[in-house]
Amino acid sequence: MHVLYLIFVDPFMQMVHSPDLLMQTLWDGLVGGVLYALIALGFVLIFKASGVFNFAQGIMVVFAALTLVGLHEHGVPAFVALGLTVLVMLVLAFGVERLMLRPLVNQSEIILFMATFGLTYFLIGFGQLVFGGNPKVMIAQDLYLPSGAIEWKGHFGFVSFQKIDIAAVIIASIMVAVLAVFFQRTRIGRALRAVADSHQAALSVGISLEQIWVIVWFAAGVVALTTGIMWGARSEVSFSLQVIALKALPVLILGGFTSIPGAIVGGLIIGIGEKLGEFYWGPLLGGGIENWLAYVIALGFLIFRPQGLFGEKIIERI
Amino acid sequence: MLYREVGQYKSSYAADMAVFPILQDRIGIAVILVIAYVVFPLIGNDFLLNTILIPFLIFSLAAIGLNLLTGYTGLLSLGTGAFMGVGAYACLKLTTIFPHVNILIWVLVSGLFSSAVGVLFGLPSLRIKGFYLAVATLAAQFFLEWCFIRIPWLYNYSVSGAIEVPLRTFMGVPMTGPTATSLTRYLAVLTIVVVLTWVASNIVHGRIGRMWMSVRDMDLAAELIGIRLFRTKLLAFAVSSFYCGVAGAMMVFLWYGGAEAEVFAIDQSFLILFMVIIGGLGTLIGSFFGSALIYILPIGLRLIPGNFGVPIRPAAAEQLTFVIVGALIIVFLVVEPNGLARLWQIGKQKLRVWPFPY
Amino acid sequence: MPSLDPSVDTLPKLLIHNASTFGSRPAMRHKDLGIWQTWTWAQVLDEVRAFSIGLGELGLKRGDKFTIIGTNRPRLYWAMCAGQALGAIPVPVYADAVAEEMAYVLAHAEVTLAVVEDQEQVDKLIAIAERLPQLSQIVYDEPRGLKDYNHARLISFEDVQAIGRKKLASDAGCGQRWEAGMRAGKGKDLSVILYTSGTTGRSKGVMLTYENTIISARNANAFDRLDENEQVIAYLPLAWIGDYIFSYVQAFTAGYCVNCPEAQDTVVQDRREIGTTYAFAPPRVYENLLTITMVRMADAGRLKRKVFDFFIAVARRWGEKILDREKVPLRARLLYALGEFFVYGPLKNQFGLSRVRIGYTAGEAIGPELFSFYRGIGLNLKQLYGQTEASVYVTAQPDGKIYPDTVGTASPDVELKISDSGEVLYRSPGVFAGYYKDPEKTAEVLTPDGWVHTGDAGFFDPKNGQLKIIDRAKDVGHLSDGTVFAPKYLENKLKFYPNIREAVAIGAGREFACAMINIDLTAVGSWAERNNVVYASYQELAANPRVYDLIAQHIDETNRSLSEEEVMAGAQIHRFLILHKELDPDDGELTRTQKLRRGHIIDRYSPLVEAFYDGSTEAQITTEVTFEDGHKGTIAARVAIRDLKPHPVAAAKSAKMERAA
Amino acid sequence: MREPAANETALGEALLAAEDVSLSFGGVRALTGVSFDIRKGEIRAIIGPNGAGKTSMLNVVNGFYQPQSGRITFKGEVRKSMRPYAAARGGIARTFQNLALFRGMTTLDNILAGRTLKMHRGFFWQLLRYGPALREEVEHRRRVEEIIDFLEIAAIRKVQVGRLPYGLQKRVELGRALAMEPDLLLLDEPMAGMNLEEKEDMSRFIIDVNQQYGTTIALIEHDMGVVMDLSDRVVVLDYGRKIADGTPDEVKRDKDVIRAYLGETH
Repeated sequence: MHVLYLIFVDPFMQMVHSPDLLMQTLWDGLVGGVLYALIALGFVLIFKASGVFNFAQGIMVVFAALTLVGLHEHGVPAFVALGLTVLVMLVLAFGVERLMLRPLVNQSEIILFMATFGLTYFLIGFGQLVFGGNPKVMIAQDLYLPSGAIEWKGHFGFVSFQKIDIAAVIIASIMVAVLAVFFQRTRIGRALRAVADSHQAALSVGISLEQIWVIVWFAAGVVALTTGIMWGARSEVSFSLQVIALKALPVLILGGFTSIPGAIVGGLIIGIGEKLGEFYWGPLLGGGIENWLAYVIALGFLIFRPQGLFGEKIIERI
Repeated sequence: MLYREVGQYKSSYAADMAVFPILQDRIGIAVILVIAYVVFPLIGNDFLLNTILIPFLIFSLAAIGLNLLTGYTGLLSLGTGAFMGVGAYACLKLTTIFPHVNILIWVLVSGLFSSAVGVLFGLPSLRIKGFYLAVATLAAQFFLEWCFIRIPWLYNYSVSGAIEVPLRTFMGVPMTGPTATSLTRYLAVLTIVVVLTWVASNIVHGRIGRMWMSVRDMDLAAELIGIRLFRTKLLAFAVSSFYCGVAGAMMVFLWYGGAEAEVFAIDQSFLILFMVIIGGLGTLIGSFFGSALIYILPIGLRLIPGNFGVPIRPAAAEQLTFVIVGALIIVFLVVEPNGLARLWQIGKQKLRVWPFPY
Repeated sequence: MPSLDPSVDTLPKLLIHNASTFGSRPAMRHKDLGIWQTWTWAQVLDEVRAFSIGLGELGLKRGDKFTIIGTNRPRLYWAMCAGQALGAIPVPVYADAVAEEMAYVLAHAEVTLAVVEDQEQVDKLIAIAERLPQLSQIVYDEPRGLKDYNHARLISFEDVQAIGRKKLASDAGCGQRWEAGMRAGKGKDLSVILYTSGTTGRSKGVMLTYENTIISARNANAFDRLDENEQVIAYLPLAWIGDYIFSYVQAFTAGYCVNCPEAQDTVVQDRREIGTTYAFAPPRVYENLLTITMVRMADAGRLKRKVFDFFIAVARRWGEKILDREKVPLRARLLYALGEFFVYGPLKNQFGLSRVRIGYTAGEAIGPELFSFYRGIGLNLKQLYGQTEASVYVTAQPDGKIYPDTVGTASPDVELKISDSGEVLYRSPGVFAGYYKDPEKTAEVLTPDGWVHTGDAGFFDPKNGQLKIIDRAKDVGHLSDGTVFAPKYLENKLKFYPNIREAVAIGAGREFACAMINIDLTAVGSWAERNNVVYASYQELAANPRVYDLIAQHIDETNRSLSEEEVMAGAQIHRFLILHKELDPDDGELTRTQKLRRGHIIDRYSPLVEAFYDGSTEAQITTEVTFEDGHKGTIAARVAIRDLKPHPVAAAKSAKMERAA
Repeated sequence: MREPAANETALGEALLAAEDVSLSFGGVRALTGVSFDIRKGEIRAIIGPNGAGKTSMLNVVNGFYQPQSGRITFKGEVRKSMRPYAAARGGIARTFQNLALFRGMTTLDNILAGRTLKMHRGFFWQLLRYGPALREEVEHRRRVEEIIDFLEIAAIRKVQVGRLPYGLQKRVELGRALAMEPDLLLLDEPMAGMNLEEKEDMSRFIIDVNQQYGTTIALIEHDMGVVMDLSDRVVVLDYGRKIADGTPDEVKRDKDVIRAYLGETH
């Protein structure tokens, strides 16, 4: 009975008794979720346009952040380094298209998926070889990102909002808005949407498949860079981030592989869900359940709705 | 060129359906076995046995395990490392509780525990497939990893939180623990790998193998000829996890001699997956090729600069390995998506039809 | 004349003998349902006895004729023996014969029972049934598709055996009576009637006694030291004397194992699996293998092709000498050993010829180059000269005395002579008993003192004493200026080129020689692919000017080689054309054994022949053709004619044929 | 030369009966109240213009689709829904319009896979592939070889089916279905995309299967000539409804059928 009490009653009692802690947890979850959503977003971009399940999206986040910090360490001014990093992501997009996607065109999706594993390993090794393997500190000040915290005291208690987190949420929102405009309003954006439906349609708009691949990989690279800066500013820039980046996968399962709103909602659910779980139920299991909770949530979800939150039910034609 | 197949006729189905129907192949296998059992033990030093052959064999077995699931049944798994861990921890608990039973028996039995866990995490395959299933196996990976760290009972409450392999003897000869010689451990690993490879070959060449491949190639048609998809997939999870579990138990008991939970982290899963891909999905021999390439190549890379007097930091060598393995994976997928085994097959076919081109 | 031990003077008696001597050794194999099903001699006896008794129950009796129609399957061989055990005489018929031909032979032979392979043959027999009033039973091997047929006169092989087995089980004395009946057969009895299609006129039924074939086979076995360890593959038509002797009589006398392939198009693969030790094939088969080799090698990488060409050159230079155990330099020996590892061994392995101890080519003259090629890579290929009327063997080449342009010395027990007109005659224990129901024809060929006219012109080569065949005696003619014109000789020279499948030389009584060519679709097709020549059909490819260029080159080379030969130099080919269709047995242009029926062809294509000599550069031709399903149609074409410049004659210009003998 | 089966009129018992079957996908009606039966031993054709619901009907029969209403009686047992493997177990085999072979496996393995239901040796014998398990493999191999012989595909026995030309793949698929020794064989456009010679071969195989093994066959086919030659009875669907049912001659004269096919070119 006590166990049941601990699981089903006590956590909710705690929530009610100290709403400030609940608020704080929700906020932390929200910010984490936004970052998951950003990673998932980069992933969705690529999957939609080229059908590639890009396992390397997480490592691209680290790689972009590492490049930025590494360049700065070598004496490059912060905003120049930022520009150079964007350029690096463009080169990466070109490289991926030329050396990986083009030769593998018409291969099954599992082969392409495997190839992104290769890319992951390559980027891990290459990044470390060039910039060193030690964790680095994000150059937040140089990029004029705010630091410190806003504290909010109310009659219910005390909640602290890190300014960088607020900035992250704002920048992420802007990013999503820009992407949405890009997809809805521009010619290239419409072509990208067309290519998701049919490659022929894209060709009729006058954009080659190769160009589209470069564009989406570049877009995904810029998203990765943004994510990397935010995340790096919250903790540190190191390859241990890649494990966290894997959490984009359960996000995708919730949101569906092709839905941008799905990625955002999924990110928030996972982010908030795992923080709540860790904070209120984690101690029961000895803590650290954050590592797997996201997957279990996704798994449980899958069993009841295999097509994801926003996915359509696929009827198998025979 | 080397193949002379004149006069090799089959007068029974059993002979025709043999795994190696060509005489020259049977000779080749015999030669390999003689080298493995006689030549290597005679000439092998600790480095060869302990650093190259034992891990090569263990990784091969794990790769076979994953290949049964991914290559033969078409179910992608990213939880191999964790399933190996289940084998290792199960073996530790078994030999702790029953210290007098031969450790090699426990190595094999621990595979069964891994099987059970594999089946449990294979249950979602009822509803989901493809990449979605891969994520389900990731859940297994992280959940099990967490268990290995958070449940002290699993590692016998040792202070370090790591598995400490106790001394176990077989007919007076130390098999595990610090005093076991690399030769003893090599022979034990070799024998287990040879036997289990033979068993795997039996499975994939028989009814079960055909069922798995049917599910892989066209699940609708498989169902139509009376195959129950769910059961078949679960069986694949069970057998695959058994192999991974045994490989994991061997890894700790017959190679490392002790290990922390992070040995079974997601990186290990990826490494084995690479072996399977580069070796060739859906072939047993490919598992050996993949293991050789992915495991032995980096060792070679680390040795080469030293031998040529080029100074290279160990860390840089490690990073270079990542770069090379990553590039290799892409290059291989571009050149031959079906892996080394396919190249081997093409080469063999060329030898068979020599001097003709086809 | 040698005579036979009366206990083994017939084939059924030999079977009983073998069943007790070689009881558990394999007698027959058949690749069926994916594997080689094997029968030992004892099992074969069991099968044959059951079937034989069953046939007896169906009413087959001594002196009856029965036919065998089908491809090489154990049961059809057993059926021959089973009938012979009852004293009946098998009359095997070519399985690809059209109903018309079949009807003539079966009616002429008064066949009462037929053992056939499958539905296809049953259908043919049903179609001609009303012309065969004597045919009362059809036994089939393959039941597929026959289920709903009227079984009043139709029965399966298994059912006949079942009748036999039931009889054996129910009637204790039955087995003994059967054996006694079988023992009543004598060596002098008629054992088989083989209809030779012949190049002209109606088929003739060659009657052979047990003694004829058994002595002939025994001698051949001794000549080449064949014993029970040989493996042969049976793939030639059952109705052909060659197959009858090699796959049946020689196997029964030596006790060796006969292997039946899975299907006609898997023969090479099946031969390879079995690893035959004793091979027999008409030149066409060797030719095809070489063509396939060259076509496939053309697609090989440069390095591989270089290695191949180099070692083939080594083989051409030294191979035959090494095979004949002559002295060769050590360097050549080493090179040849390397070549054996890299090229010859694998090549023989691909064709399943690695274990062949003795390979014969017969039926037609073989191109010397072709012959040397195979000997060069270490295959002990030999020539033999034979006829149905001789139970095959007239001459054969002994080991170590092999020449590409002769057919060997007289086989054991054979006497040979050349008539004043240049025709080859022989006398031997294998000489046939006469043509069935045709004493007139018999008298034309068989002299009262036992000599047989072969109809072939030949002479003994003064260099080595071996027989050399020029052509059919009646075909050897002269050009209007008196130059010897041996059409077959020219045709064989042309056919050596892989691109030329068939050639018809014309010139008797005319002022110069001309040729009509059939290109080889495989070889020329592959050439076309490499040279970007587009074509949709045989006809289109044949009419292509670039193909004409290609063939002109071959004929020019042939002319050059002819110019160096004293006798033939005057008969160089002045004009040629490529026929718009492939010559086909169904149109009567070839015999069933793929020999040219020159007279018929010249009649059929007379507009083309005339065009040769009236100087036109093209001619219109319309021919009637028979399609596979038997219905007829016509095809018309304009065929181009090409001129060639003959080479200056090296030797005396007015050489006339020197009569040998 | 197919002589008319002597028992043509005696064909009695219905092997399968569909009664009032309706099926729709998200509002789109694929089948509306279709009823027909398949009698033991007959060759039954289902024809109709494109989109008439022919394939949907087959999918209902072998359990891929669950009809919203109506019922199916198979071998005297009424069923509302079943999974495809249950249909397989019950003796229904099937080939597909667009081929559903196991492309990575050889011809032999594909057909052997069709024997799965007939193989019973347990897991532990499979591990050894020795003794009973091997004997079982050999026994079924023999059976499969008979099918290979029957379909004249011996030469491609050990070729991966993905590399075979289309016509041969169709034959292998038929072989796999035959390996199940079905009571009812469903063929979805067995001759689609074939040339005349291949069609003739396939027709012969279908007739031989029907005669030699007594297998009941239901087939969908576009080539009207083939349908009229092969089948004993024909059911015609149009827009998911049955518009005619009877012998080929009856159906050919039917007004509705003529109307449905008017303008249709096949």
